[in-house]
Amino acid sequence: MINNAYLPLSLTLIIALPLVASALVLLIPTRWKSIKGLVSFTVALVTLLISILIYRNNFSFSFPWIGFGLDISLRLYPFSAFIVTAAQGFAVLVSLFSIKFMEGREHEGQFYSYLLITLGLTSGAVLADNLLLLLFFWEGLLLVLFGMIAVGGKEAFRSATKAFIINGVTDLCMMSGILLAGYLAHTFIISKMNLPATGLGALAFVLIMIGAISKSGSMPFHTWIPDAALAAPLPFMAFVPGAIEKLIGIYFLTRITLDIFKLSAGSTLSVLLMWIGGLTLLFAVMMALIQKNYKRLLSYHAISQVGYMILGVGTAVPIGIIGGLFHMINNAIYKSGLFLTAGSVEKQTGTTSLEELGGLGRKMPITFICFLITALSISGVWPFNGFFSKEYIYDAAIGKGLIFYVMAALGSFFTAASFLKLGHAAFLGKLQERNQKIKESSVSMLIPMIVLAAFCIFFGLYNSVAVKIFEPIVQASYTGKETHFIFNISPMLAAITGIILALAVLNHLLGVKLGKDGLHASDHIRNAPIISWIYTKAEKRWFDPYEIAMKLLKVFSAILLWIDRRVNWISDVFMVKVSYSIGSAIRRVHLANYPVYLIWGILGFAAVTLFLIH
Amino acid sequence: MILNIFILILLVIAALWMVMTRSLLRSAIGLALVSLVLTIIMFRLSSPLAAVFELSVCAGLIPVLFISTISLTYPLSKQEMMEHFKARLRRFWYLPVLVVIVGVILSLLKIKPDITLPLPESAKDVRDVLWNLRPIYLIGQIIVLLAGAFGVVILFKDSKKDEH
Amino acid sequence: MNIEALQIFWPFSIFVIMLFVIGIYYVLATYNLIRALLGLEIMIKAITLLLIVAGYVSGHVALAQSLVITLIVIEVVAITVSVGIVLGIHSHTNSLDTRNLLEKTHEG
Amino acid sequence: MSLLIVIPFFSILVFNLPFLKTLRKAIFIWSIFLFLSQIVLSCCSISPSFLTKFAKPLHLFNFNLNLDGLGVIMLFLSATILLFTLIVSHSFIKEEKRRFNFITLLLFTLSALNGLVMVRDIFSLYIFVEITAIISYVLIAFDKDMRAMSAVFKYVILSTVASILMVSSIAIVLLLTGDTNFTVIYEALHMSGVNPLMMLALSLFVCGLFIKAGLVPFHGWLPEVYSYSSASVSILLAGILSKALGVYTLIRVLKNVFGLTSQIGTILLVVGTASILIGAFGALAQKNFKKMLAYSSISQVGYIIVGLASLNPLGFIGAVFHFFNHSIFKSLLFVNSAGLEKEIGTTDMAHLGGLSKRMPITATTSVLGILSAAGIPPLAGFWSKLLIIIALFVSGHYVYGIIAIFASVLTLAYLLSMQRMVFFGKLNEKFISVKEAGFSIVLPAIILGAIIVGVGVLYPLVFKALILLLA
Repeated sequence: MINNAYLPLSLTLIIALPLVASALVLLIPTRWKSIKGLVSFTVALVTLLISILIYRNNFSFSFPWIGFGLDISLRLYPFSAFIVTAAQGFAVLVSLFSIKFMEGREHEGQFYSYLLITLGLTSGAVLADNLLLLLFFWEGLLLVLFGMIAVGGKEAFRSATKAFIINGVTDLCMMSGILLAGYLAHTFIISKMNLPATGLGALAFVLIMIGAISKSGSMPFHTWIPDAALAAPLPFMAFVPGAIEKLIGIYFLTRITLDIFKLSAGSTLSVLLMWIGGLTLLFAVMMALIQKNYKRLLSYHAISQVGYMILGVGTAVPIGIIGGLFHMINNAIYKSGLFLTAGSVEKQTGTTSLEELGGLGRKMPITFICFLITALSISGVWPFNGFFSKEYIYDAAIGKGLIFYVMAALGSFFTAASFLKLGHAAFLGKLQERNQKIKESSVSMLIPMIVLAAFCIFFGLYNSVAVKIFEPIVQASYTGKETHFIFNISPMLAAITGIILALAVLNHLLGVKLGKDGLHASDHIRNAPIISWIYTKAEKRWFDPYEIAMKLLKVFSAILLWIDRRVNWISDVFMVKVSYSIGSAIRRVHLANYPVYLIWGILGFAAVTLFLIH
Repeated sequence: MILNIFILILLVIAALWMVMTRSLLRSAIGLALVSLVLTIIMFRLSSPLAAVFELSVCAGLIPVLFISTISLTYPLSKQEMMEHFKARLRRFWYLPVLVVIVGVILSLLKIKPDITLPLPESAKDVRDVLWNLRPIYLIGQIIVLLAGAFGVVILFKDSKKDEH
Repeated sequence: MNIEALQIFWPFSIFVIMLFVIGIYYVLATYNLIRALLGLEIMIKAITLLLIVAGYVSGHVALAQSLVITLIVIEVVAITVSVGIVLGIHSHTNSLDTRNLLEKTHEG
Repeated sequence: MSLLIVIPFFSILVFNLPFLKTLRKAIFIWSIFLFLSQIVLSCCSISPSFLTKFAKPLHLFNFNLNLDGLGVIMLFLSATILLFTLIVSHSFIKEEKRRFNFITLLLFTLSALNGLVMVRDIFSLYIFVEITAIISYVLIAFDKDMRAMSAVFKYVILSTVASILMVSSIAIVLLLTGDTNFTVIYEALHMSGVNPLMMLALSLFVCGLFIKAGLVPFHGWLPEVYSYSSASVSILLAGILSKALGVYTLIRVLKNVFGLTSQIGTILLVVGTASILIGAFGALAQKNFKKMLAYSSISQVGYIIVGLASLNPLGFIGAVFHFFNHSIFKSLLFVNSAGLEKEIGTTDMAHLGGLSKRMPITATTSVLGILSAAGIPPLAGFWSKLLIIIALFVSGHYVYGIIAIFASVLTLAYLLSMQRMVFFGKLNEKFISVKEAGFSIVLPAIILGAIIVGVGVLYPLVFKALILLLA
C-alpha cells in the first residue's frame, strides 16, 4: 500500500515516465543500441511495479488545464487499474522478448520508442476521466500506430497509411460522437455522464462505438490488420493488435455501455452490437482457416476473437459482460503468446510461410509446448482459460437468441480446426531440408512465452479469480439488482462444446487424410469441389451434403473476400480518385486570365449584395 | 439641374469615346477629357480645391504618364491596327447599348433614398481638415508617394537591365 | 438645402453606375494591358464623382475634398507602379497583349 | 504609438539621403533591431497596464490611433514574419544594391502594416491598405520574372477593383453619417437602423476585403501570386501581407464599424466554407509545392472566416488564434520551400523525393508545420481548429462544423502526400550531393517550428493571454 499523498504523483508517473523514456531511447546514440531494449524493459517494469503498488486504491484527481471542461482529470478504480496493469505487464514481456528479436534490425531504437509511447498513451487513455483528454491520448495512439507499422520498411508504409486512414476515419466518428455526447450531457467528465441511449444519444453511442470497436479491430474496420501482420515487426503485432488494442478498445466499449450510456439488454443497440460481434467472429475465422502464413493466420484470429468480446459485452447482461471482459484478458494473453511463438519461429527459421515450415516441434520443444497451451486455450479446451470465458459468452448469447449461439459455436469449430492445421503444419510433420540446423530460441525470448502460457493455465484453473476481478466493475452498474454473481458452467453447453471440439478434430483428421499433410488440412474446405470430383464415385453418399455446404462456404468466403477487397477499394482507391478528380477540375479552372477571376468576383459581389439588401 | 445632367451626359460620352476609339493614344487623351469634364462637375458641386487637384493631376499627369508609356512600347503598323480595330469593334459595340439600357432602367426606377442626413460638419476648410483634424491622411500621402517613387525606381531599373 | 441636395443624389448616382459599367466592361473586354489600366482609371473617376456627390449632399464638402485629394494621390502612385509592371511585361514579351498572361505551361 | 509608423519611415528617409551612402551597410542591422524591438514591445504589451503606461508618452501626433489586443497580436506577427523574411532573403539576394532596395521595401511594409493595425478611421484604413498593396506589387515584381509579372498584373487589377469597391462604400458611409471615424460611424449606423444603402455599403466593403483576402469566389489571383513570387516574398505574402490586408481588416471593420449581424454571419459562413473546401480540393491536385501551399492558404483563411462567422466569443478567439497559427505555420512551410528552391532550384514535386536524408532539419520542421496545419494535437493548429469547430457546434452550425472536420482530414491528406513526395521515398540520383539549406534558412525554420510546438504545449497560457487581450 502506498501513502495517499503519493497517488497523484504516481498516476502522473505512470503516464509520463514511458513518454519521457521514449524520447530518451531515441536520444541514445546508435552505438549503444543494446541498451535501448533494456531501458524500455526497465521502464515498463517500473511502471508495472507502481501500478501494482497502487492497485487497490480508488481515487480520482484533476487539475485545471484549458477550461471548457477540458481538465486533466484522472481516475483510478479497479477497472482502469486492472487494464493499466495488464498493459504494463504485456509491455514488460514484449520488450523482454524484443531485446533478442529486434537485435540487429533496422529502426530498433524507433521501435522501442514507439512501444514506450504506446504504453504511456494507453495508460493515459485508460486513466483519463475526461472524454476530451481520452480523445487526446487516443489520437496520439493513432499516430504511433502509423509510425510503428511504418518502421517495417517500404512495403510497410503502404499498410501504415491504410491503417492510418481507416483508423483516422473511425476516430473522426468517435470525435464527433464524443462532442455530441458532451453536448448532450453538458460535461465531459466520464464519471458524471449518464445518458439514455435513445435519439441523439443513440447516434452518439453508435459514433463512439465505431471508434471503440475499430480500435479493437472488429469488422468492417479490420482490413489493415492482416496487411500489417506481414509488414510490421512481430513484437508489434503481439503488443498492439494482439494485446493493447483489445484492452483499450473493449475497455472503452464497456465504459460506454455500462457507464456513459445505460445500454439495456435486448435494446436495438445491444442487438446491433451482438450482430457485429457474431459476424466478425464467424467471418474472420473463416478467412483465417485458409491462410498459409503463420502471421496472417494469427492476425485473422486477432480479428475473430474480438467478435466474442463484442458479442459478450453487447448482450448487456452481467454474465455476458464479465465473459467478454474475461475473454478480453484471456485473448490478450494467448494471442500475444501466439504471436511471440510466431516471432520465435521467424527468428530461428527466417520465415513464417507455412509451406517452408514443419516438424519444428522436435527442434524447438519449448516453443512448441507454449504454442500448444495457447492454441488449446484459444480453441476453448477445458481446463484452459479460453474455455471458461467462452462458456460465459455462450451462456449469455443463448439467452439472447439461438442464432448468436450458433455463430459463436461455429466460430469455435473453425478456430479449433485452423489451429489444428497450424500446429500440424508448423510443428509436426516432416522437417524441411532448410530447417535442419535450427535451435531453440534464446532464454530471453522463451521467458515471455512461458509466462504467458502459465497465465493461460492459471486463469483456467483459478477462473473464479478472474470473475472476482471483474465483479466490482459490473456491480457498480447493476446495483440493487444482484450483488453477487456466481456463475456455473452449464453442463449442457460444456457438452456441446466438447462435441464441437471433437468434430473439429475429426474434421482435421479428415483434412489431413485428404490433403496428405498438415499444411493442406484445410484444403478440403478450400478446394472442395475438385476433390469431390475425384472422390465422387467412391464416397458419394457421405460427401454430397458436406460438399454442398462446403461449396456454399467457399462461395461465401469468396464473396467475403470480394467484399473485403471492395471495402478496401473504397477506402484506398475510390475516395482518393474522387478527391483527385475534383481537385484537378479546380486546378484546370484556375488556369484562366484575370477577366475570368474578375467575373467570379463580380458574381460573388452580386450574390452578397442581393442577400444583404433583401 | 438640367445643366448638371447635360454635363454628366457629356462625361459618359467622353468615357465612351475613350473606350471605343481605335488608337491607344487617343484613348489616353480621352482619359484627360473625362477628367476635364469631371473637374467642371466638381466646381459646380462647390469643391474647388479637389477640382484643381483633379485638373492638374488626373487631366495632366496621368495622361502624360500613359502617353510616355505608349511611346516606350512598339506601335502597331497601320494594317495591323485596322485588323485590330475590327476585332475590337466586334467586342465593343455592345457597350453603348448596354450603357444606355442601364441608364434608362435606372432612371425609370425613380428610387428615392430614404435617409436622414447627418449634421453638417464643423470644419469648413479643406486645409483645416487635412492639417489639424486628419494629419494621418497627409502622412499616408507622403508614405505612398515615397513608396511609389521607390517602387518605380526598382521596377524601371530592372526592366532596363533586362533590355540590355 | 438638404432636401434639395438629396434630390440630386439619385441622378448623379445613375451616371456613376454608368461610368462604372463602362470601366468594368473595358477591363473585361480589352486585350491590351494599358487599356485595362485605363478601364481602372474610369472606375476611379466614377468613385471620385461619387465621393464628391456624397460630400455635397451630406454637407461635408471639406472632408470629401480632402478624401478626394488623398484618393487622387494614391491613384497616381498605384497607376504609376502598374505602368512599371506593364513595361516589365512588355520587355519580356514585346507585346501588350493580355493573353500573354495566361499560364500556358502549367506543371504536371 | 505614432512612432511605430514614423520611425521605420524616417529611417528610410535617412538611409536614402545621398550623402549618407556609407551608412547604407548598416540598414540590415538597423532593420533587424527595429523588428526585434517591435517584437519585444508587443510581447510586453500583453499586460494591459503596460500598454497604457507606455502608449501615453508616445502620443506625439494627433493621428487618432488606437491599439487593442488584436492590434498587439498583429504587431507581433508582422514584426516576426518581416524579420524572418529579411533573414531568408539574405541568402537569396546577393547584390548589395538590390539587397538595400529589398530591405527598404520591408521597412516600408513595417510602417504601413503598423499604420494599418492602429488606425481608427475607415479612410485611413483604406490608405494603409493601398500602401501595403502597392508595396506588395513591387515586392512580387522584384525579381522581374515573367510569370511573377503576369501574376502581379492580375493581382493589380483585382486589388484595384477591390479598393474601388471599398472607396465607394466609404462614399456611401460618408453620405449616411458624415464622418469616417469608426466610433462615429458605428453609433450613427446603430441609431438609424437597417437601411438598404447601408447594406450596400457593407456589401461593397466586405466584398472588397474578400478580394484582398483571397476568399472563394474572389480568390482567382492568389495561387499564381503566391507560387510565382520569389521565395522570401512568398513568406511575407502568405504569412502576413494578404492576411493583414484582407482578414485583419475584415475582423476590424466588422467588429468596430458595421457590427457582426446574423446576416453577415451567414455570408461569412458560406464564403468561408466554400474557401475551405475549394482550397483543400484544389491543393490535392497540385504538383508544385508552393502552389499547393497557396491553395492550402485559401483553405486555412476559410477556417478563420468560419470561426468569425460563428458569432460567439469563442469563435472569435478561435479565429484570431487560427490567424496567428496560420501565419506561423504557413510562413514556416514557405521558409522550407525557400530552402528547397535555394538548394535544388525547383519546387516541382514530381522531380523531388527522398530529401529527408539530405535536408533533415527542413524535413522535420515541415512535418511540424504540416501537422499543425492539419490540426494534429498537441501542436498549435489543433487548438485553434478545435476552438473554431466547438464554436460552430455551440452556435448550432452542425453541418458547417462537420465540413470543417472533413476538410481537416483532406488537409492532412494532401500535406502528407506532399511530404511523402518531397522528403520521403527514394532519393533522386541528381540530389545525392544536396546539402541542408544554409543557416539563414534553417534558423527561421527552427524558430518557427519551436513556436508551433511551444504554443501547442503551453496552450493554457497562450489561451489565457488571448482571452486577456481580446476580452
